[in-house]
Amino acid sequence: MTEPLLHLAGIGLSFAGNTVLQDVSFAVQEGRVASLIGPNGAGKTSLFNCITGFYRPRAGRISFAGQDLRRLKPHRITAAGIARTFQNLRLFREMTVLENVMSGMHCRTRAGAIGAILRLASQRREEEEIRAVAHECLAFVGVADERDRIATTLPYGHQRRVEIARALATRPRLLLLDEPAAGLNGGEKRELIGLIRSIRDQRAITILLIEHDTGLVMRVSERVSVLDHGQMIAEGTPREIQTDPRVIEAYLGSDEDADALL
Amino acid sequence: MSLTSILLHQALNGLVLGSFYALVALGYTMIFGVIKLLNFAHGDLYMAGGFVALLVLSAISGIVGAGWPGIFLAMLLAMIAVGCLGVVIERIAYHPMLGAPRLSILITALAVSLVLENTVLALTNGQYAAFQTSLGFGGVAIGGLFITYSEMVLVGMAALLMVTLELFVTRTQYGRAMRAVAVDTDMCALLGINVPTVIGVTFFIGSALAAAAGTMAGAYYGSLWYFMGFLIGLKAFTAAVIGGIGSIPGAMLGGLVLGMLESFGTQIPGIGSQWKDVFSFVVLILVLVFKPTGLLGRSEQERM
Amino acid sequence: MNRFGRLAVMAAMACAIAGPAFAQGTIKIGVEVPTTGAEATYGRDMANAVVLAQDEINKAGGVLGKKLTMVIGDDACDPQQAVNAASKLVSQHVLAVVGGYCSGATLPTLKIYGDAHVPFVITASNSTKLIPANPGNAFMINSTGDQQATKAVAFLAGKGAKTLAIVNEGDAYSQDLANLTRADWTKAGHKVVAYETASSGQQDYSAIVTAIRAAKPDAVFWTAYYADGALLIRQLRQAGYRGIIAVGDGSNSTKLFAIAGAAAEGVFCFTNPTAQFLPAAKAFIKAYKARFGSNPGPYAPLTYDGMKLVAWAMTKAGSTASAKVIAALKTADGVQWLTGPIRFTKHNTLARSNFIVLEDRNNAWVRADK
Amino acid sequence: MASDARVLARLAGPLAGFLSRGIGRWIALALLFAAMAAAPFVLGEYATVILTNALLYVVLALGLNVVVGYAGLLDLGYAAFFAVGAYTVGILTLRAGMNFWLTLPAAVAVAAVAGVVVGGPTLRLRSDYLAIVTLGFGEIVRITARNLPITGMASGLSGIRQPWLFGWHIATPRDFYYVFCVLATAAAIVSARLSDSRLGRAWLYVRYDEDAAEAMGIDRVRVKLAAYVTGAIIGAIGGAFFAVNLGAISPPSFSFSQSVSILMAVILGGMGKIPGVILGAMIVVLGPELLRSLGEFRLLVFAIGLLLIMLFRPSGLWPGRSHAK
Repeated sequence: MTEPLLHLAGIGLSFAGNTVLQDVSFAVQEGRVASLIGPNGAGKTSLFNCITGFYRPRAGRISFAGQDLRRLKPHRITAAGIARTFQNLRLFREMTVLENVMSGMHCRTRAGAIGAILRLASQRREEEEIRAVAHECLAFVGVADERDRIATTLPYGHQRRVEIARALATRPRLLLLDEPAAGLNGGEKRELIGLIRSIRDQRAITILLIEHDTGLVMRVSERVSVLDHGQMIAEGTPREIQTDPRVIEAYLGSDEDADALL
Repeated sequence: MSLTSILLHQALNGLVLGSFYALVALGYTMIFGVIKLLNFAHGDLYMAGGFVALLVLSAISGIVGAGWPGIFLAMLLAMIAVGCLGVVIERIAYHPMLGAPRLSILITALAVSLVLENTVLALTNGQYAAFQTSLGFGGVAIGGLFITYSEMVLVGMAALLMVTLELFVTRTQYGRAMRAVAVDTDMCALLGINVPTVIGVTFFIGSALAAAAGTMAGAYYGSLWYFMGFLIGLKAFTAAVIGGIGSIPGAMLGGLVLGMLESFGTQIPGIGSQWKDVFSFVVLILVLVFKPTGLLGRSEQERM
Repeated sequence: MNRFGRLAVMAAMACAIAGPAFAQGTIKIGVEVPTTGAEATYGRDMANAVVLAQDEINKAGGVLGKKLTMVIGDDACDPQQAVNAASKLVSQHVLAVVGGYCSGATLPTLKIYGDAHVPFVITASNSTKLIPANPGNAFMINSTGDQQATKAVAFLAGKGAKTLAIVNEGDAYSQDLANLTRADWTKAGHKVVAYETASSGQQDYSAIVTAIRAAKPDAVFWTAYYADGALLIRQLRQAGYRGIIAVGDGSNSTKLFAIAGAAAEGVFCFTNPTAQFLPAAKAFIKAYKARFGSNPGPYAPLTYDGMKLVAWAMTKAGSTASAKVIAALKTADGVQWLTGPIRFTKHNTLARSNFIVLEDRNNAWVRADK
Repeated sequence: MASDARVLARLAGPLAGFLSRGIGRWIALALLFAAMAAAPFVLGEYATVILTNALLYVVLALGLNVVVGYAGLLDLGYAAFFAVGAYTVGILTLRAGMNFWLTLPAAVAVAAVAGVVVGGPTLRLRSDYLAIVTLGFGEIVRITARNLPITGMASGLSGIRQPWLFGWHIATPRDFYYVFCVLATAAAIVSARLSDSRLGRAWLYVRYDEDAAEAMGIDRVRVKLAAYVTGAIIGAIGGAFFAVNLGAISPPSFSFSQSVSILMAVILGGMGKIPGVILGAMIVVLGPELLRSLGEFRLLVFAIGLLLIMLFRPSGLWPGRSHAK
């Protein structure tokens, strides 16, 4: 096996004495669509926050493409090639869809105050590039027509797409999607599966998603990991996971999730 | 004066000054807690409290005299009147703006402050008013330290008000509701807590405390001025932040710390009264750099 | 850019400014004093004195056959406001300006009157910082801070004081006086054992009081204004300080007694002569009382003289042309004014010290230096 | 005042729409510049002085707007940078005899360094804590200026000489009026260009959602520092010209109240919106001045007007971003 793109080893995280993550180890191979599932409160989003630098784990190692991420700030991790979306939409208020997506290009460009004030040629060229990339990302996720609307006034499903476009604009190697299907209807979910596949296939971006809709998880992912009470309890292909007794046990704790799984 | 006696006196000075700062800082911090507003008009309520008490006292001093009983009575009435004023200000000026950008409410608070100051300016012609009482300069000497009766009453009164407040906040339904609103307003509304009432009660108490401080300051120092709330408002804000804004024990501690910093700063060679404010602010900045939420402030772990 | 707001405002201002046109047959005098803010009492008192002088002059036939009129510019004791007020006076074509109370506010106006060649008789402001900033058209008829410092040092030393604590308020006037006094006191071979700076409006002076008591000075000199000075005096006495307490001319107010009460007993005050101590001012006090219903304040006599001096200079020059009036002012001498004879040094400052010393006896000022 | 505010607000909406369209914009700009050029001749010297003061406020408010309006950082000590610029020029021209134009870069450099020194360790603080730090910094600068001999202590520095520019002695109020017209225009252009740039957008991202911005690869501390330093530099340039215009500077001009007035200008008109900020600056300076005839009541009337404006237009007088319909 080749060296995994993302590798977590022995991650531990606690808040005010409460253990949130305990000795979590986990790897994502390049080019995969991998999923992270688990009951509510299992620590999935906390794990995302550890990977993206928002939380500082008290123990363990995180490496990405051979680079140690642990001491890096979130913006450096993004620059290193990991982009994310948020569980509850975090689009920039009062800004247009296009402006939202342009934010992704920030870490790939460099013009500063002087360039802006003097409107230097290099700055203008860069602005055009930012716009072009943002357009392209919007077109890719299929909401290019709405680029001049205020992002937060869009229908929910479209806002999700804008978030994905914004993440794509950072030109990531690994994309973390935090419950991308939450709040979507059946049709939108199907489109989302197509989108996830095309991101991986056409843009060669590895994908790790957290998702509650296990049906979607099973259809789209090649590897599934299960987190429960801060511990990794199972890892394998969707088929292996569906039959793993520990997973079923974990999900029986909450009825609706168990129904979803079976 | 021996060095010990000097230090003891400065500690006493810091305690008295700190008590005033703490009383005003409490209102700052409570109001910040419930509506996340830096109420810049708060110092002016201290001023208003002083003037109301002076009016009351001059009306009743013929009957009860201008000693402590009269002052307490005047203080009580001033607390009620200014408490109501605080509630009215909240209803008229802040309540309609709760959905607006936070900085807009801040400017509204500044406007309220200007209105209060200039109203009193117009009423008093900008003149200083003498707050005449029959309090003497008597006191007791303990070791090298001379404490006046006024100082004792003052610090005792401040302590009493703070203990009462602490009891109110921890033992009563409104107090608990107040703390709950400070943590999560939306959740409280969902749980059926009458948030506007809680905010009103908070404004009443915060303003009343400022009025109590204003009355005591007037009686103790002997003069009132329309602009007297400005400086103490600034200091109380500083005190509240040193202690951790939003934290009630923090405001008390912050007030005392600031009072001590100023009185000892005045005495320290090389700092002195000229640089004491710089000294306090430098300490404040250092506190915040190393403890970004103040001495007793909750450290907030952001939820994503 | 805000296209609309500015145009609207300009239009509004055009209306506001096109007020009374320059009236033929009158001489317009500007009066720059604070009529709002904390110092408004002094400012209004000074303006009253100008009214009195103006009426007397007009009753006696005016100046050069023309009546005097006055227009007040409120400087609110603030530098920026003062600049605005001075510009407004200049734009109203005043032929001379009297007034000037807060030195800090007067300072930036010197250039404005200088550029406009308007003679400016400064009747209260007396910081020495005004002297080098004077373009030549300003005349200070109150004695300056250095003269007050000299007087203070001589008087306090005469009372047997060897060690001195000086407290100022960190503003231009009180810090200037404090520094001048410190220099003079040290030069006289004595020691300044404490030099403190309070913040304006700080009510609690206890830390400063303790610091002063620790330094055991024979005398304490407060160089700033009465309202805060009264609090310092009270707290000094309350803490048991028994030495001499003296205050500067900014604290010459009976409000000092109202706030400090019995604690002010025996406090000395260095001041320019107030009306009640001027032998020539009996009629002035009577007229002032009749007209305004109160006693004239500390700067009323000087400001009254300021207005009279302008009228005298115009008469002497036989013209209202600024160069001639300024030349005439320079020659002012030999006339006995309410506050005494006025003659100027080559820096246009009063050639004599007019400071007297008062003492609080039962909450009333009495002369202490005679 | 209240009805004024409403009328202004009602007129400003369609007006802003008209003015943002091609030809209307150019006509309006031409009219504006013509009016600005003609103002001193039409209105006289007093109005010129007041307008100069208002233009200074426009510069300062636009500078503070970068910090508050764009980056969303509450700054209660902005007058400190204004002071840094004024005192640098004052000290270098008076004590070292330097030419004003050579002191300008020095003022900019000192302000930038001050911005980094203060902002560096404190910009990671949440807004309310940052507010008190900036307030403290403002007071530290003012008190230091009051205490040090080199800054002239409480009396400040006077006799700062007016500069020459290619044989033009900038001396009269009218000269300074035109200088400040140029400065205000430049500040507006700089603001507009910054807001429509990578950095300007980054400020907004950080202001609206720090975490999301960070997740998009934006270094929020660095971006905030850039805003802070940009604001500091604009404030210092305003201060530098303030010093040569008045010829005398002293600590009261750099008080907390001054910082608050500038902040008021930013928020009153509508922070983040350049025309709004300019309108706010005009109101803050011209309001009390136009009310002069009310005597001691003028500040009371002004304050009530302010309160009403905020109550009826909580987001400021100028309407929101043009595409935010």
